[in-house]
Amino acid sequence: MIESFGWPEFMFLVRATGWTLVLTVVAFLFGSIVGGAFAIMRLAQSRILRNVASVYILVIQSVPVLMVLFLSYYGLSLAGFDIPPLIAASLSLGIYVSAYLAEIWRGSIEAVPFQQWEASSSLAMTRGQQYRYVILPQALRISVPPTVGFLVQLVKNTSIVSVVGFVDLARAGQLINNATFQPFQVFGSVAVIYFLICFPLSRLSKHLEKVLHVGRTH
Amino acid sequence: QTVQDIVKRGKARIGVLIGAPPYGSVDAQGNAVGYDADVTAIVGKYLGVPVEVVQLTPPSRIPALESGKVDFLIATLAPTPERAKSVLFTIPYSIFQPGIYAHKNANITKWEDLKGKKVGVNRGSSVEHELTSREKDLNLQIMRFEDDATVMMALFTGQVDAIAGPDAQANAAMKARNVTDYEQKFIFARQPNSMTVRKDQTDLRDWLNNVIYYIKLNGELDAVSRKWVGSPLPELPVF
Amino acid sequence: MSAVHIENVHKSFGKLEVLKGVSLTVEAGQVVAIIGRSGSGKSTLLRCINGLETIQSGRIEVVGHTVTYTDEKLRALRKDVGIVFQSYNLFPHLTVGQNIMLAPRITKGVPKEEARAQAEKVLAQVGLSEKFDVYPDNLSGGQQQRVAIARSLAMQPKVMLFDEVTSALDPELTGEVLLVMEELARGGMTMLLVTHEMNFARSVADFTVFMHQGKVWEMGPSEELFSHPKTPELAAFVKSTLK
Amino acid sequence: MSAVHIENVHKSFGKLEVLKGVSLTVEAGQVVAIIGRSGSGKSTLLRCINGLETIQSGRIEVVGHTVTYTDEKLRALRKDVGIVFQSYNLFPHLTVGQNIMLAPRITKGVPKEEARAQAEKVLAQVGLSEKFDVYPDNLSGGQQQRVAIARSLAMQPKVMLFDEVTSALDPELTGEVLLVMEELARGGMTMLLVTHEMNFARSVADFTVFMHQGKVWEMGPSEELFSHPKTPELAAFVKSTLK
Amino acid sequence: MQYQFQFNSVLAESGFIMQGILLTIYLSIGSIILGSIIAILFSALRANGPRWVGGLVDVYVELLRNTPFLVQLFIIFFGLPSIGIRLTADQAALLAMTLNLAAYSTEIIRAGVDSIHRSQIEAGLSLAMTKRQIFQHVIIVPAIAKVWPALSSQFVLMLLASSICSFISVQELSGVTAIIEQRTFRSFESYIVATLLYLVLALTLKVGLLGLGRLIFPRVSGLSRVQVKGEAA
Ligand SMILES: Nc1ncnc2c1ncn2[C@@H]1O[C@H](COP(=O)(O)OP(=O)(O)OP(=O)(O)O)[C@@H](O)[C@H]1O
Ligand SMILES: Nc1ncnc2c1ncn2[C@@H]1O[C@H](COP(=O)(O)OP(=O)(O)OP(=O)(O)O)[C@@H](O)[C@H]1O
Ligand SMILES: [Mg+2]
Ligand SMILES: [Mg+2]
Repeated sequence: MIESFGWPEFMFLVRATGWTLVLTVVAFLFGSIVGGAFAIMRLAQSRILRNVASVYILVIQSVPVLMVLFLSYYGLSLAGFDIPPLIAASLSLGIYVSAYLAEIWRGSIEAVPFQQWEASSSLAMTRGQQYRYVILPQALRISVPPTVGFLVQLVKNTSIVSVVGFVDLARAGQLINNATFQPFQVFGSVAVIYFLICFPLSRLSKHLEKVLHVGRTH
Repeated sequence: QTVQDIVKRGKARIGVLIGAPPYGSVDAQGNAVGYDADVTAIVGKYLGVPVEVVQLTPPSRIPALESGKVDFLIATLAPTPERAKSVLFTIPYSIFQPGIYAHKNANITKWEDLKGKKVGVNRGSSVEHELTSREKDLNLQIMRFEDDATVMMALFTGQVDAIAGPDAQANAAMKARNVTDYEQKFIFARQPNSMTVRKDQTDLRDWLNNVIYYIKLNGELDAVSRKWVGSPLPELPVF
Repeated sequence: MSAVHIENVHKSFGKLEVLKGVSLTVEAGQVVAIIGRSGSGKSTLLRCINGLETIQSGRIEVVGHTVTYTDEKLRALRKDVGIVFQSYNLFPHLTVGQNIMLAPRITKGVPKEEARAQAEKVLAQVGLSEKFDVYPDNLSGGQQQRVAIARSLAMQPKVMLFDEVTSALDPELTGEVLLVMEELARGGMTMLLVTHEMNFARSVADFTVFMHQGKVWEMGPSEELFSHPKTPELAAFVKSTLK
Repeated sequence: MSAVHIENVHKSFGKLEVLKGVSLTVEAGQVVAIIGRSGSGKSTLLRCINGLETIQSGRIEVVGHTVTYTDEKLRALRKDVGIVFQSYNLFPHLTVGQNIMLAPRITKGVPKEEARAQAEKVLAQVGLSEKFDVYPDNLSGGQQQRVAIARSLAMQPKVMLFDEVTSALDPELTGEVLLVMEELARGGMTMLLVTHEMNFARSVADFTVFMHQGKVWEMGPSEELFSHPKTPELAAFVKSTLK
Repeated sequence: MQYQFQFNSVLAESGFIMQGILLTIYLSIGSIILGSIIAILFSALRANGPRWVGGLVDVYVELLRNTPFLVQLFIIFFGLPSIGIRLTADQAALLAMTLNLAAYSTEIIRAGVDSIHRSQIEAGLSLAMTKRQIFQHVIIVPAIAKVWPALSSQFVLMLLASSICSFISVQELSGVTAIIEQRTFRSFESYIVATLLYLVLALTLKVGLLGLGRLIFPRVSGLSRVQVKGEAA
């Protein structure tokens, strides 16, 4: 049993950071795919698709992720769907991520001047071709900084996965503190590790913001 | 679900609480250790199948049980009548004595001395219920924290005047932090803890009762108590 | 067969009726200038011709295509009708060459080599051969506008529509673009152009159309129209803009 | 004492020398037009006059203020020198009235009632009395530009600088704005205006300055300058823009 | 698994839940108001103050945005007493939320301020305004109007993140439902009720902020929106 906060305990934190990173990456990838789909739906010509997407985004952004995870992991089990914790965590975080990315990306797509749509449709392109060759490449540039910015928040928000049994960085800190009662050393280390992950990402996002803003006309 | 079902499956999934030493904790490798973990190992031995120890947080204990993620809980839960409306409890397998802890200089020897004071407690515990029942009479300001470590932190930083908590945990905390100016003021109850099963697992509950009875007699439980609490197994009440 | 045939077209935005029964016929090879006050519906008319706006009634036929609002038909139409806007609208993430080659390659399946040769040709036509690999950002407004024209030309349209293509430009840069358009006119391209450059309309356009309050108010051979306006509205307009 | 006195001013952006020794004197009540090719330094010169750009050497004196780069001095200067830009730059979150009253109230401490009366007066001067409570969004470009002029006038400047105030406007809207400026000129305001409207320069400006390559290349009474350019550069410029 | 939902034991505590809701609202609205004020001050300092003050603001923003909220909460509640500042749990929660929200909002408002075109500043300068006057009268309102959607979602996120305050004994909505859950073991019922209540609160806040935006920024539609990076707590 852990007696005090020392090197092995610090390594425990570092190992737990692995889960934090894995879940961040998985949730982000999953969220990107779903979020991308919703971003496009949100801009679709069909009113029904647009409304479905807005309601989805609005609701997901308005409930605590912890609850989503909780109800999907334990609740679905009650209903007879037994999903492994990794899947439940990835799905819940991914759903959460998707709502935010959908919003960010919709904004980025809308930030492409509408004249670009007109110019490309005047050149006889199909809607798919317009997205593929004209709109998305431009939206991508616009979206990178806010997307990276969101990723920074995601790193910290993955801590909710402890409810399905993952010992991520935040949870590991809590466990060690429970055993050692040395909150300042333990949570100090936790904060430093988070900072070491998040700060470079924040910088990157700022850097991209600067770099990518050149190269836009009009 | 019966014991036979578990044996047939060839694996038992037992939920333990972690984050509440010395009953439930982890080692630096992240494995569950403590009183509950050792009892779990013994129960696994009598089941005769490998045990998957599922580590749980306080809010996920009951959902994990009810959703079938675990077969039963050995998770330091106090059998209160209100809770028993939702789940079934075995006879107790551990016990601790919740007491009031405060600064040495504080003149507290009985409940009345806490009048109007701020008292910290773990919000997930049955001790909290005990305090709440006296809240009105004593005009207590109860502060309910996330877990025992946070409760102790509140005491040590002076954010509460006193705390109510299990003796074993309070002692462990004071020892770990090497604090000498806090002490136990009085013990106000005995809190036995039970293993927990779902409403429909009466067969399993009976079998677990049997195991508890058995390991009380053969000294195995006493050894666990000596190892983690540091004292012989006290008399455990039964129902 | 006429290149553009517009018959009693009505177009409203919500309650605002912008085109109130416009009829106009342009023969192949003709150059027609459209002039008129701001808000008279000139841009809207051009945009209706290549289907960027939906009309409420009337009929538009362009080089054999009746304007119909299905994606298929619109794309077919737009392969034959080029349009150039005031605000260039180049694709900023593509080089000049890529801007020009993109549409022929993906909408007509022109092979890469051929598209390239074609792009070089139209770029030479607008006098910008050396800018093939440059990004639009690094071009002056006049150069960007010429690339936009080249991009349209690369689709080998039968009709070109120009909407005030010089009004965002300095007088000097304007010159460059007008030169290209004159060249095209001489080459026999059917062209409809909305313009504020009366002198240009006068010298290049075979016919000039004066739009007023959503209607073709007056039209005729350019020289005649300018020198002998029949309606008081046109007379006032000519006077105010030549001031 | 002259209203604006510029003496051998040099101004560089990094390595690029934009003003290469400009000298110019404008007497009170004079109207001076500045013309020249894009990039010749016209805007930069105007911006130097009210201290928006820092000069490297030379001296600028405006109605008794020597341009000095301390916040205090610059503010004092700017209370006497109004500038209007091509891009209006109205404050979008304020109504027309608030736009006009803001600066007098906060920089000169003019009481509310007085500021209001003053605002109504200048708004009437530009012919937009009825737009007092309207937001800039809801105005046409020409109207916005007139409000921008009114906003400057409300500071009761002794000198007004105009930088291509009509070049973002349609020919028709341009007319409105030029009218206001003519009115001001008649009222005796000292004005320096950068313009592409040669006809306007010709008819309103007492003197015209032709800038070329960062220098005052040629200057003189407007009519004379246009009809008898002395340098080949001005001759070419006049020709190209009057085309 | 046949699970019988029984909401009565949870709903029996509706008075207790109501207290939690009120505290959540109090903390959220309080931190939104205070956090916004601080954020505006910080933005002003960053825009006009001395360089080193701007640098301090940057450090503050980066420190708070890149560390977990829980740690910030602990430092305020458990750490400050060691330097003689003792706050109640509710005060500590309000302070932590305010400081956290201030950091995020400062960053969001920065994007808005940056998006104000230089020509607006020049117009102010030309009208003899001081830098401070320009910030106050010309820049800040359109800047906030432009980032209002991003600010609003940050506010909603803060509302949801207020649940973390239950760690230090704050009996806001999630704290209250956790207590009820532990007493009754009606876990699903407790959490479903909590989730729905959060949904209602968040949607109400969102709609309210939208309306507020329309009210204080009547021109908001006329101003083009700006993209804002990272908008989650
Ligand atoms: N998408 C639209 N929605 C609503 N009204 C529109 C739209 N496009 C144009 N209008 C209105 O239709 C009328 C005609 O516009 P149009 O752009 O065709 O005029 P124009 O003759 O091209 O004017 P300009 O010389 O200013 O370009 C105007 O009153 C304009 O406000
Ligand atoms: N802030 C700046 N930084 C660097 N270079 C600048 C800056 N402002 C202007 N320049 C350069 O200075 C030169 C003169 O610019 P200026 O705007 O004064 O020209 P202008 O005569 O007003 O031209 P135009 O008619 O196009 O407005 C140009 O080459 C321009 O690119
Ligand atoms: Mg038009
Ligand atoms: Mg200029």
